[in-house]
Amino acid sequence: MTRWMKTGGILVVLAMLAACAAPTPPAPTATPAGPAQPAAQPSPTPAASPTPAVKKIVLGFTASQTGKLTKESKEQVQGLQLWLEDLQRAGGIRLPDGTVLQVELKFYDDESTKERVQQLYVKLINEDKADFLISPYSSGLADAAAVIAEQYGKIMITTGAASDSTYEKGYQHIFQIYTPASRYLTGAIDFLKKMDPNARRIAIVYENEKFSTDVVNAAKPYAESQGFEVVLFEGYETGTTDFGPFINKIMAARPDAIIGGGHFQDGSTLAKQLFEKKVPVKMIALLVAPAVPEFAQLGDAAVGVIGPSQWEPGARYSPDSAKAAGLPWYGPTVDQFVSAYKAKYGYEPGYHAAGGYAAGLVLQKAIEEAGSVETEKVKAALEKMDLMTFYGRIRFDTGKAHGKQIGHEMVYLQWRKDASGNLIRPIIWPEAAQAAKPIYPLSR
Amino acid sequence: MWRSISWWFTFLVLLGAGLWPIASGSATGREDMFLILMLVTLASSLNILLGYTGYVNFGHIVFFGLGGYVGFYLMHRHGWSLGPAMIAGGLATAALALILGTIILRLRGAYFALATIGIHEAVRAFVANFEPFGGATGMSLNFAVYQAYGGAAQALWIAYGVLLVVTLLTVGISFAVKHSKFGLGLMAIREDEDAALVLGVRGPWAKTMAYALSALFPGMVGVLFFFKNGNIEPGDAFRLHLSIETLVMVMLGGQGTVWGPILGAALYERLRGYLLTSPLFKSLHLAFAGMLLLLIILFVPAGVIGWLRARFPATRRVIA
Amino acid sequence: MVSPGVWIASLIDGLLLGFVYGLAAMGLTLIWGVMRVINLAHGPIIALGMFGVYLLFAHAGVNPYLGLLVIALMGLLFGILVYAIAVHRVLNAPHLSTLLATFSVNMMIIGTGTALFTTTPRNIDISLGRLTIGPVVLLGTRLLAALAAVLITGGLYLFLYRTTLGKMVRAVASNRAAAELMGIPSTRVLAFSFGLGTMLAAAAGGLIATFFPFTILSGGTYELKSFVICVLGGLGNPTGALLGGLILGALEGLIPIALPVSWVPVIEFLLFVLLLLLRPQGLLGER
Amino acid sequence: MSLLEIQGVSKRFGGLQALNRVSLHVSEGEILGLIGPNGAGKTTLFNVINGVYRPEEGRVIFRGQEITGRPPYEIARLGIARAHQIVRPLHELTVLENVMVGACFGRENRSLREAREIALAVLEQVGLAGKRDVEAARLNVAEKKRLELARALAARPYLILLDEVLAGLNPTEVATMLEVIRAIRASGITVLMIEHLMHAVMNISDRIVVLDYGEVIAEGTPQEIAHHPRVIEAYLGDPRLSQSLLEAHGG
Repeated sequence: MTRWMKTGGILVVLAMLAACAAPTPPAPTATPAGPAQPAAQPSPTPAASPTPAVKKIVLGFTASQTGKLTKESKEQVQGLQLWLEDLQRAGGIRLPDGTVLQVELKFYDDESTKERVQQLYVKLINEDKADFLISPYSSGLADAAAVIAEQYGKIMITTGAASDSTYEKGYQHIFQIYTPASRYLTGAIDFLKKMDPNARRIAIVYENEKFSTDVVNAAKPYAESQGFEVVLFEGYETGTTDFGPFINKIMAARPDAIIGGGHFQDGSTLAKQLFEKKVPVKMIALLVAPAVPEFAQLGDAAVGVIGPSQWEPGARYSPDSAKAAGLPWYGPTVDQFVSAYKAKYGYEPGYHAAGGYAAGLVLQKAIEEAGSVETEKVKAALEKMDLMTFYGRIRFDTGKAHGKQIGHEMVYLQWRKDASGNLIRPIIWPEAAQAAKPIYPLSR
Repeated sequence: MWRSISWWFTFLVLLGAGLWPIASGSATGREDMFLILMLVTLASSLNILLGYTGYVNFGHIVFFGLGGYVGFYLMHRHGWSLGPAMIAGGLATAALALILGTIILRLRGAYFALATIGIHEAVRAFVANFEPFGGATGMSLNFAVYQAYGGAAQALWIAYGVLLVVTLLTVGISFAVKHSKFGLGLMAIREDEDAALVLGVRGPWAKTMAYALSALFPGMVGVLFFFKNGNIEPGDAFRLHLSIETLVMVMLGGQGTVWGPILGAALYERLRGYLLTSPLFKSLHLAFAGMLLLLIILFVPAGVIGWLRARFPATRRVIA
Repeated sequence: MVSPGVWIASLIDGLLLGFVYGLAAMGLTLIWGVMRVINLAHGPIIALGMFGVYLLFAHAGVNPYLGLLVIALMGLLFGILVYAIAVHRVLNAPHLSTLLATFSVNMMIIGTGTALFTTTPRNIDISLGRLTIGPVVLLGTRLLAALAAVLITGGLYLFLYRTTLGKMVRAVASNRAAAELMGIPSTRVLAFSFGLGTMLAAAAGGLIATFFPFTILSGGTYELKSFVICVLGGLGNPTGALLGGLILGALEGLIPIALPVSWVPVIEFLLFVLLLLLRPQGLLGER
Repeated sequence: MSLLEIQGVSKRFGGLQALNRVSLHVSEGEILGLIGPNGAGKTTLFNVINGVYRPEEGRVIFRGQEITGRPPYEIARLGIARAHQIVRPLHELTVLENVMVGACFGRENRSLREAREIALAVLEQVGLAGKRDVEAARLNVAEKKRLELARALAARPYLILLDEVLAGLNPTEVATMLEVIRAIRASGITVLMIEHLMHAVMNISDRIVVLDYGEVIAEGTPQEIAHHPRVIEAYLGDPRLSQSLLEAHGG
């Protein structure tokens, strides 16, 4: 009995071995987005006028199709695919010399890990001959990809990655779409100052990991420069579920406002437990969690909680606001983007999707401006860029923090109940984009 | 060792595989091999404690992470170059293991295994709070650092070349230990520690040395990996899951053999890649990997190499 | 300075949670006590308990506390299944085999669970009000969970000391060979004991789900806590597990007052290693 | 001259006094038999001698050097080897490797290559040469006993502690083993052996020490011991032993 079982086991292992030994290049996971791909070869259609030269360019990136970042990454890729579809409908990128560029997306699954990201970006550059790169989702993965892109001198547009530190390493080819972490919570501090001149005491509590620490390390001096007293500044362990003792400590510090948080799970847990314990503060602003639709599951505990967001469907960027600011407008309007996304995927886009679309859009504009696909020319165009899109203003730092986003602003939303008792999250800051009167102070 | 067929076989196979990307100049090949060589080193070094000495270590990756941190710190804050930083990283983790070993190797069996989990978690949480290492934010290398190595692209090739040397060294040491008096003592401890002591094996010393030796190489590889990576954070440096995956590689190939960890690491890496890209297994890859692991433990506990050696004794001459 | 009210409030918060931690750890310690196996699928089984209660609540409207009974039974059956498939064959093999066998079960549960449930956090949205006494705010769900943990522990003791089957479990735990000679069907008792351990884990998971959000990966945290607790109370000692849970809960409540919260795990795990070295038999055990 | 001196050694386990001020000496070149009923403390005494247990009081002196409380591996290197009552082969190592462990780490602390030579010779001596490449786990009980002995011998000790090496052997095997033990002594190794098989121990020992309830109750030549009233009394509690004592007496 043992003997045949053993042999059976061996057979399974050997079968696996055989399966692996067979050359299995990590199969490119679905590439040409969009229904038709007319571009690759010059069309044989007889035409009277000389056919414009058609060139194919490859845009490479990795997506987290497995692992912990699956959901956010998927939305980002969907945004990018929508951009490509719009581009194809418009017939590709037209250069001044008449060349038409057809873009092909090439991407692999990075399993949400850095090892894979680096391995695959090297492959994208060397084997798939990617002309330009888009970052994976999340600061950590984008950072890992940035090293490779820079090492090979390829332009990479980062999206879904807010970390400041990537741009403080001397990179010359990495350009950021997201507002960096250092400005995630400064708006909430402005909001508090505007709403309540008497508020003085702020507690900053945050997840003890890279992104959140970057955010609060910038928020703390900003709050102090605005005349606030930071009465508690403390990180908690990633994966914390019980904030009981921590909340007792927060209460003992008697803050007027609590800002901080980390990611969805800990942020929503903190919000829930702050509500359960009836912590008497006037404002709560948390990272990430309030911008996620599932935050509504908290019910009453969500009401009044403020969160920063890169973009919201209710954003009020328009050709008019661009004109008012003296900036050129480029790309679809907010409404066009939202309805196209809804039509294609069946639900409203969030900021991950908007960031994906914007990344493609920015690259497209830079290539048009450069009139070329040469890296140095496109890089120069990106450095010069200052414009307004459905996603907001885009402008890159060209100094010490080369490539960091300095044009784009966060919006702040606040959860509340509408007339029928459903939870909604209108924009409440900046004032220019306000869609509802803010709830202040919290009634608890 | 220098006259052993199986050593030269092992050496040449590894060298050939390692030189292939260099010879063909394929950067993609280099990235694939970097990962495999790194895993081979981690698995082979773990095998010294796990396979030869019989102590189950769930915290092997602590040395990878901590070594990476020490080396990175020296490069980042004190401008050391890669070579010295790598050696310092390795020596630091070996020294830590020497100290730690004298304390925790008193524990046996499951108690030791549990202690290694505890140490892993304690070190991870400590580094996340340790400001000189950048706390939760970690540290990043400035891109200009790579200029010293003839540019970034060159730096990657150098890191790879060094890794290849470290891998050959690890496997060489693993082979030498297995065929030495020291190794015989370790294996005696593995089979019956009390009996080994009565036979004169200096148990505490031998175990501690095995622990330190198995900690040396992951420390060095950690420096190389994070140098290539450009930054280091607690979450990436201390992944308990990677420790366990390394255990699985050693089991898959066959613990206590020289070839087991090599084959296990390569096989595991390919297998994961296959499961992940196969449309059939994709969403369930972890579950399938688990099932495969269970099948091996239940039916082929000696691993692929152990099974081969037992089934075809003739292979023993070449496969150590 | 920190007022005494904060100390008291934090201590009580910690202790209430400690009962539930203790219950989770009891499952781990029981399995170790009976068959010297460290069940590395402990965490995912806790997570399955969470999902079980959640699914019954969210899709069938079953009250979570009622759902707990169903989950306990399913936990028992699931454990017996795991024992039969993964553990029995390697029970007498070296430690690594049982560790990896149970870890492979861990991988299978996490893999399947991720595919089925994704890793979006779930919440069981119930509130049983709160009780405010001076600085202390007690949440209904946590009070009830602590009470349930105590009741289950009591039930376990009645079972182990008052029933024939329970006595068989204890006999097999203290000397398997002797128990077999006395005609106790040791394989069946071992399978049942493993089921009992997973039942406790699943029940603890169900209770935790009533007040904390969770994903299929959440069990890992409680698995690590369970290790610490088992060592505090002595591996293999169920009473010790409850005591260990309370101590860990109290530590988690009190340490943050004196130190930044992010130091809690550092202290916890250092304590864990020190205890393993100095008192591997646990705080209650005899030398 | 005394090779081993045990002076007033006591060892306690919880409430049980396993050894109570035991004193005895082993002279160089002799075979000393250690007998006593079950639970008398014989194996405990061995464990104290080779460092597995540390006694609460008393001293162990080996070749003029105090070794009390030293770890077993140091004592092994000083030249005390031991064959266990319950055999402890290193299962997954071959027979040859098992014996090499003894030679490598024993008194002479040999290199791997020398150890191999010694091990081959010892295997020849105990009659296991044909099994040298077999995994130790696959040997039968009698072979495992011989392996246990071979491992101890390969260490080239001054003193060898034999713990019931005859138990479980058939009469022919016992006779062979007794020859082996005599040969060991002839090669210059002093033997301290625990044995239940009374006729064998009476036959082979130069002197015998009797332990009961952790105390030495008698010491002398086999003749003296066989007639010692306290020994007979002590053995009445153990029918198997009293039977064998009587048989030895009669024979």
